[in-house]
Amino acid sequence: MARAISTPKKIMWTALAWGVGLLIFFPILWTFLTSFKTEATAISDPPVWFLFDWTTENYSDVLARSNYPLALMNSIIIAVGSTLLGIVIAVPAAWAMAFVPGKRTKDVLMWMLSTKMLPAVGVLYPLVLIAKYLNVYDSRIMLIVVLMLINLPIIVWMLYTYFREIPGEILEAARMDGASLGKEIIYVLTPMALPGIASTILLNIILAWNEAFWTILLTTVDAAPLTKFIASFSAPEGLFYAKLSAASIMAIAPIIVMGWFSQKQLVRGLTFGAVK
Amino acid sequence: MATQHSRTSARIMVAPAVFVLLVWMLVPLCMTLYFSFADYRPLRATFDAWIGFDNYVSFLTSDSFLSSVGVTLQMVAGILCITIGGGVVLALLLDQPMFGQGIVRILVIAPFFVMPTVSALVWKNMFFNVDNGLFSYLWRFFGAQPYDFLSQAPLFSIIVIVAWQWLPFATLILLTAVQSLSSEQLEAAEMDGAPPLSRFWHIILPHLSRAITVVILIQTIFLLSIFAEIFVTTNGAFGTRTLTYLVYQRVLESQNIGLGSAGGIVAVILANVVAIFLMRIVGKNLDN
Amino acid sequence: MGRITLDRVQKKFGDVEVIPPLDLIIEDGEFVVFVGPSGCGKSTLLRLIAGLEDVSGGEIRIDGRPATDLPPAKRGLAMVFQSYALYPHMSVRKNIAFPLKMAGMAQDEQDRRIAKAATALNLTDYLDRRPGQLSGGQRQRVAIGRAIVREPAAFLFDEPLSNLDAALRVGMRMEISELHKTLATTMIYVTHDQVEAMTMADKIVVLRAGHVEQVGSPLELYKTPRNTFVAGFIGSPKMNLLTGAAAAAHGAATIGIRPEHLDVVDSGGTFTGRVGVAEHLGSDTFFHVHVPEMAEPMTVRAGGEVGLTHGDTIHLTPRAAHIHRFDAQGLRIA
Amino acid sequence: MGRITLDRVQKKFGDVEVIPPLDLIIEDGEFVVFVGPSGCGKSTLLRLIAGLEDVSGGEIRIDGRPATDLPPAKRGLAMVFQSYALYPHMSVRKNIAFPLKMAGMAQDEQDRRIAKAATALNLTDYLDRRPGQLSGGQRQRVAIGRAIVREPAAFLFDEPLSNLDAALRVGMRMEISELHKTLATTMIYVTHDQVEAMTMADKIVVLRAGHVEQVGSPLELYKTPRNTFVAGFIGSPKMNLLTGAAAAAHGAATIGIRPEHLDVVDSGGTFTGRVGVAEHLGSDTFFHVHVPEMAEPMTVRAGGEVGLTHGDTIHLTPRAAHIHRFDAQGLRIA
Amino acid sequence: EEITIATVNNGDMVRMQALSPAWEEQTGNTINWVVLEENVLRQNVTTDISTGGGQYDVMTIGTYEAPIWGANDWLVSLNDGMADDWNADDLLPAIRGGLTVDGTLVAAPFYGESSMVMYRRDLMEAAGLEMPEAPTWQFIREAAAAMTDRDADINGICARGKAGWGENMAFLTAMSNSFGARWFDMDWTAQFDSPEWAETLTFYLEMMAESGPAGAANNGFNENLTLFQQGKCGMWIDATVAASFVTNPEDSTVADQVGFALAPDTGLGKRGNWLWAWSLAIPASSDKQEIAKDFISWATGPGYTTLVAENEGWANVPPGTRQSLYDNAEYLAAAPFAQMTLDSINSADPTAPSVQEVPYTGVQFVAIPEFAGIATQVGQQFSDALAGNMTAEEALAAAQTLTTEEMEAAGY
Ligand SMILES: Nc1ncnc2c1ncn2[C@@H]1O[C@H](COP(=O)(O)OP(=O)(O)OP(=O)(O)O)[C@@H](O)[C@H]1O
Ligand SMILES: Nc1ncnc2c1ncn2[C@@H]1O[C@H](COP(=O)(O)OP(=O)(O)OP(=O)(O)O)[C@@H](O)[C@H]1O
Ligand SMILES: [Mg+2]
Ligand SMILES: [Mg+2]
Repeated sequence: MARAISTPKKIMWTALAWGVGLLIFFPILWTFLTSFKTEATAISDPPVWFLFDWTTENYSDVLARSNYPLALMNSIIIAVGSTLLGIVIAVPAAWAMAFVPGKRTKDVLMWMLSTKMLPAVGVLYPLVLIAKYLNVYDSRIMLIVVLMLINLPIIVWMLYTYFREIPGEILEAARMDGASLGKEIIYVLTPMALPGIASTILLNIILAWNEAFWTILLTTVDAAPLTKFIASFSAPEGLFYAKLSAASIMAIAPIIVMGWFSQKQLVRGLTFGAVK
Repeated sequence: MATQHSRTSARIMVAPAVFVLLVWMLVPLCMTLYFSFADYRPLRATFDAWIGFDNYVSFLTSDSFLSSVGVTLQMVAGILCITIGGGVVLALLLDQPMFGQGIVRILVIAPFFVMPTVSALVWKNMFFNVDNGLFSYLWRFFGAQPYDFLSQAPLFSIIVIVAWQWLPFATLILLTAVQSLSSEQLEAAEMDGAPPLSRFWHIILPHLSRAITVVILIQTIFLLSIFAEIFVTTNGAFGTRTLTYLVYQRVLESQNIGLGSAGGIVAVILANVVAIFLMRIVGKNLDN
Repeated sequence: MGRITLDRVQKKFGDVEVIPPLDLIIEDGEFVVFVGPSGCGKSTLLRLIAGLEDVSGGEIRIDGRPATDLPPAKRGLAMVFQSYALYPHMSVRKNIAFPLKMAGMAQDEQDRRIAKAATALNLTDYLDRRPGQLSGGQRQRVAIGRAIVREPAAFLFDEPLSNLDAALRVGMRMEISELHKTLATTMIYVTHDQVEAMTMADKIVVLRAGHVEQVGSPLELYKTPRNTFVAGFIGSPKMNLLTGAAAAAHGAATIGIRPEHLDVVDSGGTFTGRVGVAEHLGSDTFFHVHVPEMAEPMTVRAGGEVGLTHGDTIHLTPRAAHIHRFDAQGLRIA
Repeated sequence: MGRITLDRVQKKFGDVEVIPPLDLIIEDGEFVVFVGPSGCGKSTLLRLIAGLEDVSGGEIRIDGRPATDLPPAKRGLAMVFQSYALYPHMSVRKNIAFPLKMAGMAQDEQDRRIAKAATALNLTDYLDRRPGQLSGGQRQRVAIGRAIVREPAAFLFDEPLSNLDAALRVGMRMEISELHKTLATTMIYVTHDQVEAMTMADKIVVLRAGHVEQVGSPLELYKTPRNTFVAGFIGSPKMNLLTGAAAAAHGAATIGIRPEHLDVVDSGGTFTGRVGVAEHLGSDTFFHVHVPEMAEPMTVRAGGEVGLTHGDTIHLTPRAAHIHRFDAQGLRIA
Repeated sequence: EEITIATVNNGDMVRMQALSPAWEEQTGNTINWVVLEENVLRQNVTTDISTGGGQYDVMTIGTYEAPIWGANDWLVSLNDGMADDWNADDLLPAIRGGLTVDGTLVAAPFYGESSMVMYRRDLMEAAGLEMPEAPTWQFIREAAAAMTDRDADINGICARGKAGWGENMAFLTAMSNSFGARWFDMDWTAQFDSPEWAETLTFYLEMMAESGPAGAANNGFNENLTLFQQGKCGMWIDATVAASFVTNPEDSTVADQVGFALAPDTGLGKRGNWLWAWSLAIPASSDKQEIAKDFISWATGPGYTTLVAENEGWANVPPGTRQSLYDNAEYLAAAPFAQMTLDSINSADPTAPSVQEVPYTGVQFVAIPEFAGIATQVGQQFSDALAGNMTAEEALAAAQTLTTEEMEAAGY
C-alpha cells in the first residue's frame, strides 16, 4: 500500500533524478550533438552546446566511405539469428531444469555459466582454424553459431529463472488435459513465459550486437557487422571527432531505439530474471 | 511432477544444450591445450608439437603474469564497487515518487546499449583527452591544470568507462529488488522508531544482499573478459594489462601461439577458480 | 494509558474521499474491532491512527495530546501487520529487540523485556531462529512480541490472522484475547472475519464505505442491528432477509430472521419449502431451503441431526421474539 | 463409470515411504473425501491416482482396467488444482476448450460441450475474459468447467477451495455438491477442512502419515470414530479428550466428549471449572473452561447466550450416551 | 570478379578507396573494402595470413611485416606479372630494399615516409633562433625550451609518447640510433642497460618534461597532428607524410608558418629518422592473384599519381615511393616539403641503422617476428616513464628484463 506523497517532495525527487539521469546519459547525448558539428566546432574551446550550425555532412561522409547498410544488415541477422537459435536450444533445457529438477540440475547450470568465463583469445587460433576447415570463415552462420554458444548459458539461465516462477501445476493440468510434451511447451509454457522469453531475447540481442571480438576477427566483408564498421573510424589520421561521433551514433542507434521501444521487457531482461 | 516418463524427457531436452556447450568447451579447449604444449609460432614457421611445460613455465614465471592477475582483480573489484555503490544509490533514487520516471529510467539504461568499443572511443577522445576532452575544459574552466586521465590514472579511467556501461545493469537489478521490499516491512521499522538511515542499514541493505550477489556473479563473468575497452584506450599500457589482455598480446601481438595458449589455459583455470568460489556464495544465497 | 480520539478525521486519496469526516472515541484498555466489507476503509483508518498516512482533515488525539502531526514512531503505538512484516534477515531475538535498539535502550533492559515477551508468547525456544524457519503462527507471535516489548499505549492489528489456517486462527485468536486481558492495553483490531469480531471485541465498529454504520458490543450488534447492512453482516450463517408480503405482515419493509431462530416443525409453520442442500456437521445440520418468500435459499440451523435430506419438504416457524424489522430505508424499527 | 481400485499402492520419495502399501476402493459415482493433517500424503495419493507421480509399488485400476502405467491423459480422469492452474494467456473459452482441442475433437462438438458447461457453471458471460479478469470463485468454476467438458470417469480435487475467502468457500462448496448430484460422477476430493469433509462427502477417508485411519460416512465418523485420532480430527470444535481418573471411571484409558454434548448446569455436575475465554457469537457461546481433569481448557458449546464470563465458575455434565471410550492403544471400545 | 582488400584507415588509403571505382570501371572487377584502424587491421591480417585463412586478396602491410612474411613464403612475388608501365626500377632504393626478400619484391609501396622536424617559423623567430637544415638534438631541446609558453598553450616540442611498437617505439628507436644506441648486440643480447640508451631516454624524458604537452604519454601521430594544427606545438618530429596535412590551410591554422628540417642527430653520423612504407601485398593464399596484381599495379603505379593529382591536386599524391615523382616539377612546386622528404628517406639505411654494428635490419624496428610484442611492452615502460609513473632507470631496467626474457623464450 503506497503512501500518498506530497507534491513538493515529489518535485525535489524529480529534479534530483532527472539530474542524475541526464548526467549518466550525457556521454551519449554529447556524442549525438558532436555528430552534427563540423570537425572544427567539435573541438572548439569552449565547447558549444546546441547553438551551432547543424550539419549532416558527417553522416553522408561515413555513408559514402563504408557499406553501412550491409554492416547493419549483418548485425541484425547475426544478433537476432544467434539469439533465436539460442532460444530454440535453451527452451527445452530450461524446461527440464525448472520442472524436472534433479540432483545435478544446479551443477549443470553452474557449469554452463562457467563456460562463459572461457577467455576468447585463448581459443582464437583453434576457432579460426576450425572456421577455415569448415569453410565458414566470414559467414553469418559461423557468427550466429559462435555468438549463440557464447550467450547460451545466459539464455538458459534466464529462461530457467523465468520458468521457475510458473507454477508446475499448470503444466500438470495441461498434461492431465492430454497435451503431449511438445504441446505442453508450445501451447502452455511458451505463451505463459512470453514476457520472460521476450526479455531474454532482447537482452541477448544486445549482448550479441555489442560483441566485438569474434565479430571482428571472424569476418572480413560478407558477414562484417557494425562492430567492424566502427573499427574503420576509430583512429583516422587527425582527430575526426565529428565523424567518429556520427559513425558511433549509427552503430548504436538501432539498438538504442529497439531498447527504448521495448523498455518494459528489457528492464525485466536486464535483471537476468534473477530478482523478482 | 516426477514420473519416470518426465525424467526421461527431461534428459532428452537438456541434451542439445549440454551437447553444444560441451563441444564448444571441448573442441577449441582441447586444441588450445594441445597448442599450449607446442612451440607454435607461425611467423617463424615453427611448429614443434611437444615441448613439455616450457610454455607454462615461461608464462607463469614472467613478471607480467603476476602483475596482470593483480590488475585484473583490481579492475574487477573497482568496477564492482562503483556499480554496486552507485547502483544502490540510483535504485533508491529511482524508487522515489517522481514525474517522468519512465524517461529517467531510459536515460539511465542507455549506456548498456553502447558497444564497448564505441564507449571506449567516446570516453577516450571526447572526455579524457587532455587537449580536447570535455574534462579538460571543465578543469580549465575551474582554473585547474588539465588532468591526463589515461596516463595518470589509467586503471581508474578504464574502470570509469566500464563502470559507466555496467551501472545500468546494477541499478536495474537493485531497483527491482528495492521495489520487491514489502512496504509493510519499512512501515514496521518506521513504527519501531527507526530513522531513515537506520531503515537503510537494517532493512533495505540486508534485503538487497541477494540482488547484490547476483550483480557480482554476472558482472564478474563479463568483467573477467574485458577486452575492447583496454584495446582502445591504453593498449595495455600503464599497468592496465589484464590477464585476458596479456594472453591477447601473446597470441596476436607476439604471435606466440604456444605461449598464448598456455596463458589461455591458465586463464581458464583461474576463471573457474573464481567461478567456483562465486557459485558457492551465490548458490547458497540463491537457494534461500 | 491509551485513549484515542478521532475528531472529524477525514481521508482523501486525490479526489476520492475514502473516509468522510468521522468521529470515534476509543477508551483506554478497550478492545475495539473494525469490521466491514473489503475496501471499506478499515486499513486506511488504522493507518491514519498509526500515522502511516496523513489525515486530510480533522484531528487525532492520543491520551489527550494532539497526535495528528506526530510521526508514527512518536505516537507510542505498536502495529502488527497482516504479512507479519518481520525482518527476514534478523533472528527472532533481533526482530523483537529492534524497536528497543532504535530507542537506544540499555542492553540489560532490552534483554529483560525480550525474555519477558518471549515467555509470555512461548517463543523462548525460537529466539535464535530466523523468521523463515518458523511456522505462520509462530511468526505472528514474533510480530506481536515486537509490538509488546515497546510497551505501547495501544496496539494496532491489521487482519493479523488472515494468513493463518483455520485451526491456527482459532488458537491465535484466543491468545490475543488472553493477551488483552493480561496487558489491559488498548487494542484496535481490523478484520473482515466476523467470528473474530464477535469473539474478541469489547466494542465493534462496523464500517461501510468509510462511514461508521454502528458502534457497540458484539451482542448489541447481534441483537439490535441498526440497519439491514449490519444485520446481514453480523451473525453466521447470515441472517435471512425477507421483503414483500412476508415483511408487510410484520409492518416492515424488510424483516430479518437468523437461521438459528427458525424451528423445524412437523407440519404447518410459517414457511414451507423444499430442502436444497443439507449440511450435516454432526453437531448441527444446516438446511438451505427453497421457500417462495425468498429469492435465495433460506438458511436454517437445526441442532444435532435431523432426518431430512435433499428434496424433502420442510416446515419452518420463526421465533417471534427474534424477528428484526426494518423500514424502507433499511433502518431498524424499534 | 468410474470405479477406482487401489491395490497395495505404495509411494516412496527416495528412502522415505510416504504412503505405505494401501488398499482402497472407490465406487462409481461416490463422492470421496480424503482428510488428514498437513503432510499426511493426501495430495500424493491423489497424484498417484492421477498419474502425475509413479507408484513405487502396487496397482491402480480404473473401471477394472489396469492404469498403473498409463500416462495421466490416458486415465480418463480430470483434476482441479488448488491454485486453479488455469492457463492465464487463454480466454475462459479456450481454457475450457483446451482438453477437447488436445483430444482433437471436432469444433462443433467442442462448442456444444463448452456451451453446456458454461451454462451449468454460470460462466456464459465470462467466456471471453482472461482468468486474470475473474474473481477467485469464478476462476475455480472455470477450472471445474475445464474438467467437466472432458466427461471424465472421475474428478480429482486437491483442496480446490482453500484459496477462497470464507463466504465464497461456503458457496462453492454447495455448488460442487450440487454438481455431484447432477453429474453423478465419481469425485475424489482432498481437503483439510473438516467442515467441507463432513458436508460434502459420501465417504470420508481419514489419513495419517499415509495410513488409512478410518473410512466411512461423515456421520459414522462423527458418531463412532475408530480411534482417538479420528475422534479428535472430526468434529468442530474438537472433541475434549480426558485421560486418568475421569476416563478410568468409564472403564477406558481415554474418554472423549464433544463440546456440544456438555450441558451447563447450575450446580453439581461432573466437571467444575473456571471459565477462561468465553466466545459469544450470538447464536452460540463457546466456553473454554479450565477443569482439573484436563490439561488444556475444556471446550463447551452452549446454545444462544449464557450469562457467564471470564473467571466465573461453571458446572458441566456430559450426556452419557455420547461419551466415547478408547483403550490404551487409542482404539474405540465398542 | 571480386577482390577483397584490407587496408588501414588513414587519409591516403581512404583516398585510394574513393578513387578505386576508376579501376573497377576500367577492369570490370569489383572491390570489397575492409578499412580498419591500424591495430585492428594488424590483428585481422596477421591472423588471416598465419592461419592461411585466404580471406584477403590484397593486404596493406608495412616494411616491418614484409620481410618476415616474405621469408615465410606467405606473399606472392611481384617481380613479374605487374603491368608494363609499373616500373620497379623507379622505386626509391631504400624503400625497395626494405620490401625485397632474397631478391624477390614481396610488396609494392603505396607511400613511403621517413621522419623529420616540422616547426613553426613564427615561433622560432619570436624566440630569436634560426633552424639549421640539419639540427642537433641539443639545439632542438634548447629551441623547444625557448618556444614553450604554457600559459599561451604553446609547447616547444611534440613527439610520440603513446605506447606501441609503431608509436613511441618508432620514434625512440630511431632517436636512439642517433645517440649510438642499438636494440641488440651481435649476440642478440638486449642493450637497454647500455649508457647510450640511458642517454637517449633521459634526454627524451627531460626534453618532454621541459617543453612537451600535457598528457604526452597518450599522444600518437593523430593527437600530435591535431595539436600542431591547432597551433599548440612549436616543433613536431614525426612522419614526413604529416607535412601535407600541416601545410593544408583547410585543416591547419598554422599552414603558412610551417618549416621543415632533417631529423636531429648528435654528430655521431646517424640521424634520428626512420623509414616506413605502407605497401600492398598479395597473400599466397589468395586465389585471385592476377587481378590483385592488376590492382596493385594500378594503385602503386605512376598512373595513380596522375589520377590523384588531377582530382585532388599534386600536394595530395602519395609521396615517398618513386624517384619520378621527385623529378616532377609540378609536384615540387606544390609540395614545399618534397625535397626534405626525399633527403630524409634517402638518409635512412635499414641495413645499418645504428652507429654500432647490429645483427638485424630495420631502422625504427628490428625485423624479427618477436619484435612487435617486445617493443610494445618496452613502449609501455617508456610511456609509463613519460607519464611520470617511473624513472628512466626503472623503465630501462624493466625493458632490459622483459626483452631478455622474451628473447630467451624465442630461442635466441
Ligand atoms: N494509496 C492509496 N491511493 C488511492 N486509493 C487508496 C489507497 N489506499 C487505499 N485506497 C482506497 O481506499 C479504499 C479503502 O481501502 P482500505 O485498504 O482501507 O480498505 P480495507 O477496508 O482495509 O479493505 P480490505 O478488507 O480489503 O483490506 C479502497 O477503495 C482503496 O482502493
Ligand atoms: N517430491 C517430493 N519429494 C520428497 N518428498 C515429498 C515430495 N512430495 C511430497 N513429499 C512428502 O510427502 C509427504 C506427503 O506430502 P503431501 O503433499 O501428499 O501432503 P498433504 O497431505 O497433501 O499435505 P497438505 O495438506 O499440506 O497439502 C510430506 O511429508 C512431503 O514432505
Ligand atoms: Mg485492509
Ligand atoms: Mg496437499
